[in-house]
Amino acid sequence: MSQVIAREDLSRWLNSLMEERTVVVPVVVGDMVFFRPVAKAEDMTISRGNATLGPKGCLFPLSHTMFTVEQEDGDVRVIPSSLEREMVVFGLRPCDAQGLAVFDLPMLAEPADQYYRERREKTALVGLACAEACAECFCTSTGGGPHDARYMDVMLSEVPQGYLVQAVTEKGKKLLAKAPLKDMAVQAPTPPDVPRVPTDGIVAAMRRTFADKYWSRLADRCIHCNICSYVCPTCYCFDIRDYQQDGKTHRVRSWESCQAPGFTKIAGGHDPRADKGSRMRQRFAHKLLYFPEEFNNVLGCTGCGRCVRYCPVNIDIREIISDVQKIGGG
Amino acid sequence: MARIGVFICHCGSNIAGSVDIARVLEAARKMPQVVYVEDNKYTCSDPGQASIRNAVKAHRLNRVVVAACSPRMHEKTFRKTVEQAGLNPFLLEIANIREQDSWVHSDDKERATEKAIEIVRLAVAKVARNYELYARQISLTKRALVIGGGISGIQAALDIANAGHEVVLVEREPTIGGRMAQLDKTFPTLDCSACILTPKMVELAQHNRVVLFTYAEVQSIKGFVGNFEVEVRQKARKVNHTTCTGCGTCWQKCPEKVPSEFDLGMGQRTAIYIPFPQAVPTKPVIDTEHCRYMKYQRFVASGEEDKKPPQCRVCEKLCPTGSIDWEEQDRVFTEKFGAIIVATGYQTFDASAYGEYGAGMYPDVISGLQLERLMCASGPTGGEVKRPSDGAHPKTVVFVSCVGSRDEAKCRPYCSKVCCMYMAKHAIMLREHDPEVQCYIFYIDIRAGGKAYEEFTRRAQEEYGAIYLRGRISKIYQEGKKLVVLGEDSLIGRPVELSADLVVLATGMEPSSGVVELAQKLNISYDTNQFLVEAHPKLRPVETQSDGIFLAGACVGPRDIPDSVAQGSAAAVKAAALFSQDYITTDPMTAMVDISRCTGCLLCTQVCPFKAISTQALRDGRVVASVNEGLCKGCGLCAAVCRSKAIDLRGFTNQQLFAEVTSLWQ
Amino acid sequence: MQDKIRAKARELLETGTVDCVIGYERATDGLTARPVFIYGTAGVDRLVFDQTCVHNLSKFLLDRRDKRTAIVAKPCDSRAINLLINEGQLARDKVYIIGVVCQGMPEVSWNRVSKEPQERCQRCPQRVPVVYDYLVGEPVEALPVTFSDVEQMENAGPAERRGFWLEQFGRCIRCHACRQACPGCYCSECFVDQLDPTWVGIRKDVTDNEMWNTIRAFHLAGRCISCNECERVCPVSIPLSLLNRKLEKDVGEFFDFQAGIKAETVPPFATFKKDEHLKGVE
Amino acid sequence: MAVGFEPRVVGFLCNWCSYAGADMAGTSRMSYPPNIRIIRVPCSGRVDPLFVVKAFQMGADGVLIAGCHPGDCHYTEGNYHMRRRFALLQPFLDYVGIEKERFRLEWVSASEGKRFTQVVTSFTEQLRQLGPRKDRELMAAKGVQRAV
Amino acid sequence: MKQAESTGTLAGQKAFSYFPGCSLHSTAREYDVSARLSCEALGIELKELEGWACCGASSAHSTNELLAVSLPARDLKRAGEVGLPLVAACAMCFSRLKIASHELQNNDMRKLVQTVIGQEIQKTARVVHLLEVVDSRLDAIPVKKPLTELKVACYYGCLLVRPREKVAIDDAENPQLMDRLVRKLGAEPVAWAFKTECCGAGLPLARPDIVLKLCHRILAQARQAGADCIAVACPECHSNLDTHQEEIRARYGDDARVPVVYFTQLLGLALGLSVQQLHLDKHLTDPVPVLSSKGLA
Repeated sequence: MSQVIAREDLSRWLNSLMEERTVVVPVVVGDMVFFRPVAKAEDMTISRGNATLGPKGCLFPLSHTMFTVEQEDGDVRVIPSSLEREMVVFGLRPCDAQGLAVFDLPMLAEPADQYYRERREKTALVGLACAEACAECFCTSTGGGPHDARYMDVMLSEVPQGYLVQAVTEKGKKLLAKAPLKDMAVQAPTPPDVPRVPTDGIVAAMRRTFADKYWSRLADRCIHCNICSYVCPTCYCFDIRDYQQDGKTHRVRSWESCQAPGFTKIAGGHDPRADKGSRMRQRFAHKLLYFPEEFNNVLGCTGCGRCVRYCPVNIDIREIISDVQKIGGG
Repeated sequence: MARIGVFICHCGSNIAGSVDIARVLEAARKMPQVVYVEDNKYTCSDPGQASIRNAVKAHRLNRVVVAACSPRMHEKTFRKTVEQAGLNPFLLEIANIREQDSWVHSDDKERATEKAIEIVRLAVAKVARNYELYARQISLTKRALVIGGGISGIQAALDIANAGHEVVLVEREPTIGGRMAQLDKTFPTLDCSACILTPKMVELAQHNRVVLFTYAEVQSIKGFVGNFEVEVRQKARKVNHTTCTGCGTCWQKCPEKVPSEFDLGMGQRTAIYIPFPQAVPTKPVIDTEHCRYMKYQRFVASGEEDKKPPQCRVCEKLCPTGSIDWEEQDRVFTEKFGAIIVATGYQTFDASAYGEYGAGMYPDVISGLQLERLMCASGPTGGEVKRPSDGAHPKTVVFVSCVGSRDEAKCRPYCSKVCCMYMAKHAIMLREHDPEVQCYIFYIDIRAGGKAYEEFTRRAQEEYGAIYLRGRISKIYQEGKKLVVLGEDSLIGRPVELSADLVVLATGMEPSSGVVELAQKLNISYDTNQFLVEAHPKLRPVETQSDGIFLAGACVGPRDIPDSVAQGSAAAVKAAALFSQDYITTDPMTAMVDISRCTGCLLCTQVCPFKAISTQALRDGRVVASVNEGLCKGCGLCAAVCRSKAIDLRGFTNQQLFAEVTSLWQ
Repeated sequence: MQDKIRAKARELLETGTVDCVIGYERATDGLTARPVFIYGTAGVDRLVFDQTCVHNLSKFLLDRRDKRTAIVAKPCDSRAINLLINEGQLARDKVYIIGVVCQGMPEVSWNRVSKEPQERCQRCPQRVPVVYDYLVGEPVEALPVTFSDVEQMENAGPAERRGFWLEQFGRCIRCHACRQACPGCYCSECFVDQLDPTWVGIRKDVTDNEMWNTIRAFHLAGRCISCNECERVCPVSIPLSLLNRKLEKDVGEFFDFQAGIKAETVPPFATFKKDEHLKGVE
Repeated sequence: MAVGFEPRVVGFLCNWCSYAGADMAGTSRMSYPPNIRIIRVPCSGRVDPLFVVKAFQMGADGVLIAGCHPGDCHYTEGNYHMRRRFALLQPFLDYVGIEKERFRLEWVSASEGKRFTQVVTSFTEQLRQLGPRKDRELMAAKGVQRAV
Repeated sequence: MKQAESTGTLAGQKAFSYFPGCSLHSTAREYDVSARLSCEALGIELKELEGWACCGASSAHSTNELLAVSLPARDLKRAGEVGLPLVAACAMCFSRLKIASHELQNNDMRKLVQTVIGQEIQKTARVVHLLEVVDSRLDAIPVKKPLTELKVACYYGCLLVRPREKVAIDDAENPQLMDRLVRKLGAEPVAWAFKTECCGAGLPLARPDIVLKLCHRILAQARQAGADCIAVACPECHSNLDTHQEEIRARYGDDARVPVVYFTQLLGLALGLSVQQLHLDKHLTDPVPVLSSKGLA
């Protein structure tokens, strides 16, 4: 016996969650899919494949005010921003959930990033298992899988009768408390085949190719447009700046990209990664070398394939992985 | 960190009357980086200024905002004040809360006060981003170039020289003297033109501070006020003027005769010639186009041996000092100047544009200037007025006014100013030459504004019997020996028909040929009639938009002799005043380039009205913009069009203006 | 076409006319194309050319200003080259242009190629490169330029327009990919990256995004050569061509000017006419 | 028209003509609505579209640029360049929904105090009629999320 | 409002709409005939404008401005629809049409006219005079019989050159179009001052004295300049100059006789057409003797 929620009941459940929580769901805009808070579950769309931008923005916003400083004759008050309502992110895919797990490693390691921690704690993840794999997916090669429920609070997988419901965490159980679930015997769907990329020994291979001119040749066609970092579920580079308006000062944090020229520019104008090649290598080394070395062999990539899909000049991480294996293979 | 002091002026009740000063003070105190505020009854008064100076010292202020009247009123005053307080004068901003607030919103104290606060806010935001500016001092060459050797050029040159400065005068003709030298007598006094002009010409030629380049032209001009570099082309005279004594043998003996430009075709000159007897220098040039030996050599060069004329070389044989130099070529040399005076004068309108008058078709239809030559004692006819066709003495002479003046159709909408006067002069002179002459003058209006001018034209009518007919001429045609003149007397509204022996067209003035090219070399502007444009038609009549370049005489517009002379002197004074300083102080509010940002698209060089931006090549090979602060006038066009914000304007920087805009919402 | 390009590329590299040929090769989806730099004859056979070669390669020339480079250029790309020469960014004699005649390209994204040609191609007047050293393909009939899309937007009500654009700008994630792809955006430090003054800054509020998108479009007024790379690369599909084409339209109407058609030309903002009568200015 | 709505106007005035014209209005004690905040620039040609767009971003209801009449520019050409810039910028901003009525270019000479008051009065009135900018409402309607 | 082919070279233009006007269908047949024949010989196709009507010459514009524009406006509209440039030989028609098309550029005037003729005018034809057309292909004229030794006084009259800003096909005081043509045909254009003097226009009935005076002066000047004949481009000029020569002799004594022909007739002659074809034998002051004396007839 396993628990199932019927299609028509799904929105009822989500709507009930909205009473005390913000519910974020996939919403279709033109030919794109974004995770956005909605007023009623009917506004959501469960589409095949991955959203244009993952839910990372819900926990690590594109741009948000960390705190506000007010000056009232002489004395200064600092008002930190905070998330009033709890949040439910619905319909995210395993690779994106894994991305958040990757986020957690640096962000929650002490000293933790308080803004991220607050949002992470107040957010529950209700995932959707992938019924099919896109051409650019390769999650199974990066330690995940289309039905990988490990990083969810609740996992749904599509079955003829509706959705097979699996409460993964305590948080998940709480969410499901009021959910209209039916008990029935259903066969758990089999995960789709996902194209594989040979990632074994990639860390060592990356080390060995570090000095190879491969990177600068590869960078020839890169226009350092930053898209890869912005769509990536595991990229967490940011920049901070103060803004004055209406007599207050707002300290704002926004996404940044290591591919942007001048990202590493330091006082005096020196830029240790001034050329495209070293920036490009930095990006892939971060995912496939530094991160695993730092956090016991966890790859900094979850195989969601977005960078492959959106790169205007087809710089394809899968190709790079196999090239690196060739060049730096033991 | 800026420490800003704000000083708010009551201006008696002018401001305090409609602005709540106390509230403005309160608000100003809260503004970012403001560390001191105070108000005064009259900030511009001595005690007011004193208290600024004291406050600067007492509170270690490094920026000052004065909220008072318009900066156009007292900016200079307060710049001095802060300078006396030991600050750079440019660390000051004025908040205009009088002209642009209290005086215009006296009916609404509440909102006038709000506005005053924000005006102060703007000034505070801006001044926080002011930084020290220093006027640059540029050395200058105390040497003037005068272009054009007419009467106003001569006058200008003499005055500058007598003021103690070196002058170089460049004249493209073989002699100085210009149009005035071609005149017989001058109105309204009727004194002989040569008698009053030639002494000046000689004085100039002999002046120890004047260098004269005749038969020479300005080829190119670089640089800016105080530091012009000018290339002058000395055309080949084929005569060595250092050895030539001007004895005159050559031009008396030269066999080749051609129509004389100076006499406007009324007479002839030789191929080696001086334009007129009193020419300065009184040394000849060879007209290489007509000189027989030159022709001969051209034939040899072209290989048409058979057609070749005799070799001639008479001048060479007869010259006692052997000064003929067939090999001489054009020479180009560069001179440095601190100021340039343009006095290129005018030429007369070519009347053949009026088909109906038959100028150029009928020999006895001549221009006013041609008549001058016919009347001139040293002219081709020795002052005897003979008409060109048959040398007969004309008895009936018809004058047509406004030929090439006041005529839209001929693109000459302006009045040439002198024609009415010289027609009257001619009428008088002709009668004096021959009492039987009857002059008819067709006029549109009689323009005789000027000292003793109106009286003069009256004399022409009353004492010398000139008959003035108001109306235009429609047609002139030859009938036998006579010229039939068809016109209209618009006062009686009847067509009139006259049969004349001689018709004189009062041709108007137009700028000398080549003035546009010169203006472009100088980067000064000219109007639709190609007259040069003064910096301000009333208040800066002899200056141009380019510092150090001045205008004199008829190149600016129709002028008569007294005006041209006056302007020559005026321009001279401007130059002399410039030379009275030891260096030129430039306004520090000029553009500056951040070469690390400049992409070298050079849009700025294209928009700069003063050609003040040139390029420089950097060591890494990049070519970037570079500002010549001597030329920059601080308009900021470059800063506005620069996409990468690499070029900016001191005093109105992007930081300052941006801060002002955003401050309104902070 | 492809063979001709390969042959020419081989010749240029063999004779040492250039050290590098910038062209297209097959992408990893096995369907579309991607830019490629060929440094030796060995690589020449990687070169391909077909309906999926949408990228404007001319911007890559700025990475090789002082090196002799051959480049495959479609009509719009060739206009970009003229623009860069006109603005002193490129020396004509350093570039060998292999011009390709263009029938209009389809919408191309990874693993996807549309049947219909792109909208902008349907309106494109250039079918043959405006400048080239060697031309591949048979010239085809040019189409009349139309601005129906822009006019449609112009005719919408102000509130409708405002709503539309706020929504678009609200979606912008300010990755600045539009700038990176644009051949006209070559500033060493873009105004958006500047700190003092912080014209826009890193904040990605809709108002900041509007400032960014409008000013960038305006910086391209009279310069945009409508290759549409900005719109192609935009990961959140903001219709940037609607902005650029509005300005292209007005620049054409007011100043009778089209960017990149000639290398020697005076751009509209570099000059003026004293007596010109311009809409909205009395 | 919003009741009691007072538009905020930013005015860029060229130092030689229009700023002096504004002073002239003062010296001759004319009166106009106090809604305008004047920023002095050397020449209308100095005004970079960045400042205009920034003003609108900050929340200005209207922007005025005033310079010398064509032909009178102290720097001979500045206003001609501004004229071209404006001719493109105004319809462009209108295109993105900042109504063209909110952005004006006017020629005001140093002697035209009267004209300056007329310009400011009519502009302010026009903006009152137009009412406040609707951006906030429209964003809400379109579900646009703000970073602040 | 658009003006069809308002630019573009005449030289390249093969076909034209042709506006003969009333005179060329009556008193000035010889002008019409010689124009058509010469154009044919030059490979210029003249298509007479379908349903052309009065150009409004002489009476209309002196009485009612609106009428003076409305009449030709109708013709201009028709021609505009045909799409070819509209060529007139008669100077009066040319002047009216040209001025009208000029006036119609003014929107208010156009609206007004549209209400009068009750039709909307999208575009009008470009108006040209036959002289311009011929001049545009001057070098291509295949001269068969050069008019050697023939001295011609080219007389343009006023309508081709005034008012300058609206019609002027050439300089108002000393035009050269016809002189160029005559020179090309092998004849010698004499230099004289009366090319555009008034011939008296429509006054022969009202004020014959004026017409006689003016014509006398023109003829006398032409003769003094040594002209064998006067070439004209206007039916009115022609009739004034040609038909009054007897009276002039009676009044002024001197023998004022100078043949007056249309430039198209000289053109035709040089193109090898016969005196009879060109109606050169139909003038009151017979040009044939002069022509035969030069071996041209």
